[in-house]
Amino acid sequence: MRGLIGVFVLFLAGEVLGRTGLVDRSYLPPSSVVLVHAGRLLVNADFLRDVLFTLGGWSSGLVIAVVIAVPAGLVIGSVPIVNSAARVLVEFLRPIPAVALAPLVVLFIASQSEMERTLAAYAAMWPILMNTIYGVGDVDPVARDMARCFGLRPSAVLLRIALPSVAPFVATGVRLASSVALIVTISTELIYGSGGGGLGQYIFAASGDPDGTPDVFAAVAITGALGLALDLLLTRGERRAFRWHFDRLGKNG
Amino acid sequence: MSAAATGIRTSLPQRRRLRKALTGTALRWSVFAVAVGLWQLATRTVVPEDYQIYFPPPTTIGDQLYRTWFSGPASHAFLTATATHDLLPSLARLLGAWAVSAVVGIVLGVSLGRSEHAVEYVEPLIHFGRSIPATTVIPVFIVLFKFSTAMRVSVIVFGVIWTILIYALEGARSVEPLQLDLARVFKLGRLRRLSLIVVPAAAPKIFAGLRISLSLSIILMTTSELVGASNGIGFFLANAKKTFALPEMWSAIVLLGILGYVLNSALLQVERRIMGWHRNTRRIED
Amino acid sequence: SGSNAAEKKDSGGLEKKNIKVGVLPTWDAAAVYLAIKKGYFTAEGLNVTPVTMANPEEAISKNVSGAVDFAHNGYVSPTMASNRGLKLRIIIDGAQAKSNMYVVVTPKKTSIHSPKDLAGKKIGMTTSKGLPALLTSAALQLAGVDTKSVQFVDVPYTNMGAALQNGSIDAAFATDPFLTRFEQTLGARVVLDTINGPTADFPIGCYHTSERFAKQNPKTVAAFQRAMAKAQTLAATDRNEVAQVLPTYIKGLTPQAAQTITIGTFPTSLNKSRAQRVADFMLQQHVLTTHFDASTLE
Amino acid sequence: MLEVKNLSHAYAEAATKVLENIDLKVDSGELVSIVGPSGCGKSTLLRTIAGLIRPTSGQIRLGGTLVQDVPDNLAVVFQDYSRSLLPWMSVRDNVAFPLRGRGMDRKARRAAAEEALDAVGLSYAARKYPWQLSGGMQQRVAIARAIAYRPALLLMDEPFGSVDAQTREELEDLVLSVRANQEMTILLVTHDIDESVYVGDRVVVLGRHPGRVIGDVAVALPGNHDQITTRELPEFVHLRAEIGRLVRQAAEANPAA
Amino acid sequence: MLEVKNLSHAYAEAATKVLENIDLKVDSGELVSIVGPSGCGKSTLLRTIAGLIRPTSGQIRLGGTLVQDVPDNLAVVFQDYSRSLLPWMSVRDNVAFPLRGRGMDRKARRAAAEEALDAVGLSYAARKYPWQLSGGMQQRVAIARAIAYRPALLLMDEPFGSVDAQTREELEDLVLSVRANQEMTILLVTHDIDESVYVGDRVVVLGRHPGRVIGDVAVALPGNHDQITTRELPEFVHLRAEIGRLVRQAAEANPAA
Ligand SMILES: Nc1ncnc2c1ncn2[C@@H]1O[C@H](COP(=O)(O)OP(=O)(O)OP(=O)(O)O)[C@@H](O)[C@H]1O
Ligand SMILES: Nc1ncnc2c1ncn2[C@@H]1O[C@H](COP(=O)(O)OP(=O)(O)OP(=O)(O)O)[C@@H](O)[C@H]1O
Ligand SMILES: [Mg+2]
Ligand SMILES: [Mg+2]
Repeated sequence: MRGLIGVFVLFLAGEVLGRTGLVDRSYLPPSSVVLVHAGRLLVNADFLRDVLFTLGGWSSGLVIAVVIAVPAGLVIGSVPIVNSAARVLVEFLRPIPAVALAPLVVLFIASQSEMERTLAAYAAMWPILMNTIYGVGDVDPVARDMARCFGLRPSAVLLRIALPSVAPFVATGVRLASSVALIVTISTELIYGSGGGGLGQYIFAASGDPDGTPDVFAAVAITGALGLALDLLLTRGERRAFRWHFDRLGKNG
Repeated sequence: MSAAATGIRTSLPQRRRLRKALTGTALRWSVFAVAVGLWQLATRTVVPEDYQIYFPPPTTIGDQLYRTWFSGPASHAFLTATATHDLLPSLARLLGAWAVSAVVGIVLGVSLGRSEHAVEYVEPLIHFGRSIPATTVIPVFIVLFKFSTAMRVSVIVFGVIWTILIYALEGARSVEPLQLDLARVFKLGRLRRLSLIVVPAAAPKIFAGLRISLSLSIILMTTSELVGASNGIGFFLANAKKTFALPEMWSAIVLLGILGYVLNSALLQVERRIMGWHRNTRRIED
Repeated sequence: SGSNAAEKKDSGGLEKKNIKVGVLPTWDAAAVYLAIKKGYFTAEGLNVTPVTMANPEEAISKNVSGAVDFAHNGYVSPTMASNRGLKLRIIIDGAQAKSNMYVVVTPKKTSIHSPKDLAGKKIGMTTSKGLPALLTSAALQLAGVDTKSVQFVDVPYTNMGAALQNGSIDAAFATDPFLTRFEQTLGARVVLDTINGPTADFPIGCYHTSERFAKQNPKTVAAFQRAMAKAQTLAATDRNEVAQVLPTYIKGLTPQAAQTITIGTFPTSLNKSRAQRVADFMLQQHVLTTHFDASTLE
Repeated sequence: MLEVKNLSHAYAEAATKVLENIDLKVDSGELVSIVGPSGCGKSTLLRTIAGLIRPTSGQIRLGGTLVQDVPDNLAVVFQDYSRSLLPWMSVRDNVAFPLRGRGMDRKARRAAAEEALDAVGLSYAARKYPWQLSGGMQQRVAIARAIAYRPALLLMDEPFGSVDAQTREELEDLVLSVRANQEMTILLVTHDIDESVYVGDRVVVLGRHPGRVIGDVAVALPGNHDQITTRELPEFVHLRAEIGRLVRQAAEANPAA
Repeated sequence: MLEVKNLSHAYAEAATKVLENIDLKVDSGELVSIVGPSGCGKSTLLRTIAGLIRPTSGQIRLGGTLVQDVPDNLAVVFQDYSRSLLPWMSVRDNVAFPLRGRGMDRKARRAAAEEALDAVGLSYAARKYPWQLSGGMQQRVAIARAIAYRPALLLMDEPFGSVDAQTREELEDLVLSVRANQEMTILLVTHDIDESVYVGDRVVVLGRHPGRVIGDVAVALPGNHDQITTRELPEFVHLRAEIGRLVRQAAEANPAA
């Protein structure tokens, strides 16, 4: 409920900005116009197909990122040698924009959806990896010592002690990575789409259309809403999976 | 050896620790060297001949990196004209924007994190905002700030502030309940509770957010320079790409990597200094 | 291999029958769509699928990697790419410019009334390293303006209108359909026609393939050329046919607008000197630093 | 001073009650020991009195006013002392930081912290961090923090559980002297029945399943408290036997599932 | 079984030594109590024996082989028991999970966990989570976990500090019976001198600044152990007085800064 009030305030701000006449309305449409266009888009089958396409790139990219980054983060975070070895590479690669690599990746990957998946996974990997590494550092040493005393192998310590206690931390990483993946998927479609479809392609096409500005804003707003919806979904999953965490912090009523 | 494998170490004497640090550094860079070596090999074997022009060997890139950016006179700290023209303005915008995001993000995140009501108003906005590609809001910033530094800075801020905000928020939310009870019992005022308990307790997550956002700001700095720019690494990168100046393009990519590494190491030093207690309570070693 | 041989047999000697063509969504790609529509490709035994490319670099990369077999492109990017050592072959001359097609416009409220007033100003264009910059500087030189004083900034069309209106840029390089749009919404006025004198009939569109593909598939290339030649001729002579296909691949272009937008000329033969003209022009405008022998592109 | 009326508490809607109909009156300056079997609700009771959890029903009044939130002028030594120390502060700062609210300047805070640390025998560890201390030392830091704060009401949850017998006796005497000098009201939860009799003016015994007051024994020992002579008094021996019996009974009550 | 030779430990290069020249021999099946003033290094000693920290100098041998890493077949009840319980597991799972390494199937693990929980009087809380338990209950979970594991060597660091007197006695007897039935070797750190004598075959007294063995007293009490009669034996009374004196001496040693 309160969230709606927040959204409403943003809406008003957009409306005011759009109506001040600072710039022609066709270049910065007020919120109400955007809303109307968004409404129209949401019943447009072609547009919905684009949304689904983007969601495909997003989800597969995110899944790949999780599958790679969580185990890698656990190992890097807990094995000092690997940590030393990986650090330079990780820190070196992290700031390189996925989109800067696109012209090179495009040589190897022809299919647009595969390209999206690859770049989204690349970009989404880092927040998850970093969070996992940080999370491993945050494991209570008493719990770790306990596990070692009970003869758990290092791998079991990772799996049974480190993983569950980093899980809430990782979940934060996944939620962040989720929006990163969405952004990169759309940006890839925007910059390197090859007619495959997707929200980014829609925005690209609409921005090529002289009358398309409100549609661009509408699509952007829908992107944001999509991100919000995905986050709600992930949060719900997180609360369910890590009940103990939230109960302990007194956050579940 | 399994002590090493689980990362649990306790109190090694100083000398052993120094030796370890040295071997750590040696290891780190030798892995890096091996990686570069493999890359050099790959550019001539794995990469098909037709594309080799797209993948110049690291030696060529290194040479280009030196010539384009770092072969200047000693009086200019060896920076070339290109570097002063493109690297320095980028760096200034990047650091400025990151600092703004950090201050605003942390203040907002921590205060929201400890106030269940306020957060309910804003949380949807945060998740809405952070899902929007910064590139798509560039027109709004152009309208507001023209092609000024402010416009570029706001693109970076828009792109990274969410990350910092969310980490600060999560950090503030997951403070040990007993420590909050402590603050209540001793009647700490809002400000003291934040500064003495919530911020330090959230600090590990805040730093995680800062580190992630730092490299993200480099990415957004690059992005912000694609529109209406007359200088910057992103501008240089885009031009190199358009003119098929591939070694130059690679030199800019590598430069971004170096920038990220250097800034991250600096931040890590700060973190280590401030968060000594955390490393010790968690027995983290390098 | 066996399957290749099988394919050759039932496709009348063509090395490759299923062809992907990368196209930039500009008016001159109409020829590809006409050729499909009129069955010119099918008549040659080719099955052609157009694939939209986002920019000239992508078209070249994807052509080199084989993701597309042929690519529609401008002349500037392939020339620069070849100059850097990429092995491309221009196989069809696609389009040339016409006057009043590429212009520089100013917003309604402006102090710029003649080309000379552009001195010391900021001009927005989609790429400051490509054709717009080349044409603009040539036109400015012709008008006696010191091009060093003029700043070209990269602004995608998405942001151009807003940038022009709030004064982020003083003028903008524009072509249709944006030109019409700027005139209508901003009251934009043309201050400089860049197709003039040395740039008259300037070559602006071609089709290329990779050297490897050209060597391995000479018959396919020839078949493609034949079909496209027919399409170019049709496009050059029948504006109405062109107008009909434009809205099918340029998003947001209405059929009415398609009838009225300014488009250039479709040349009907591959004139080998045209690539060299572009290369020489680029050298003259200092986009290339050394002489480039465009015959390597043939 | 403190009046608990008909207090009941259950941790969650459906759960069985942890505390049921607790009535308790504590006078100003009194030191009341609370004993009872493990899990009977002693900590829960202290937490409701501290205003940290709101009881399901019943009232708590402090100096006549209803406790709705954490009252002023209160200090708590938590049972989980190690978590209640802030790892980012030195031992001294851990003791000194609550004094900020007391309007004391830096120097005064430090002096007070050092005095309190000295009282618990830890002045030598003032500059260390909590994780560099043994369990018993950490517990004493928590005690020092509470004492330095000079609260009107002090709640202590098994404050001496991790220290050796000798130190424990010293700390018991410390609490008695602090109480005498500063007009403090103290509630002290303990498992040591001797201790409850030695330090308490009264011993309240809680039963289990649910937690109820099953005994409230006034302690009236003649003479000054002294670790050796007091414990040898026949009154002392009698009282500890009586209370021991009560706790024993309570502990044998069958736990509800 | 266990042999500690000339062991010294300092937590950091420059710091004063916490343990100095500790020599200790424990036979198989023996139960050795360790007492000493707060902060003298008892926990540190247990942690070195458990292989969790590497001593600065000296050797530890277990069954003849040098302890370099955490030895097999070991269980520890940590002093900071609340942090050693995993908050994401129910009480039962907390007890059962170390048994995975024992090659027991799910059912057998559960049964063993429930049996151990029953032994510490917590079977009714098996489905709760650690943070839903009182301090004393958490401590008993940690004990149940160690017992269910049936280690060859059991290290307990003040394992009964947070439970009431009655429960404490029951747990002491539980440890004694477990030791008797399972041929376990046990080291038990305690602050309760009576307890050290009651459960120990020997009581080792550590001094402070630095931690050194200042007494090693064999306990030979006639007859079966019984909470009431044993504690009344004159040998018992004599021993506790002797050990009490040693600890008192040690506690009064001046702490180095
Ligand atoms: N956060 C909680 N959620 C649910 N139940 C709880 C919670 N805290 C305590 N309990 C339950 O309340 C009961 C009383 O707990 P409490 O901590 O008050 O006992 P206690 O008397 O302090 O015991 P101890 O002497 O062992 O510390 C126990 O049965 C415990 O399981
Ligand atoms: N991680 C650490 N870093 C530095 N010093 C430490 C650390 N842990 C313990 N010490 C110091 O070592 C000494 C012994 O600590 P230890 O925990 O072994 O004492 P203990 O005998 O178990 O005391 P207690 O009975 O209070 O638990 C103490 O002076 C303590 O300050
Ligand atoms: Mg309790
Ligand atoms: Mg200890």
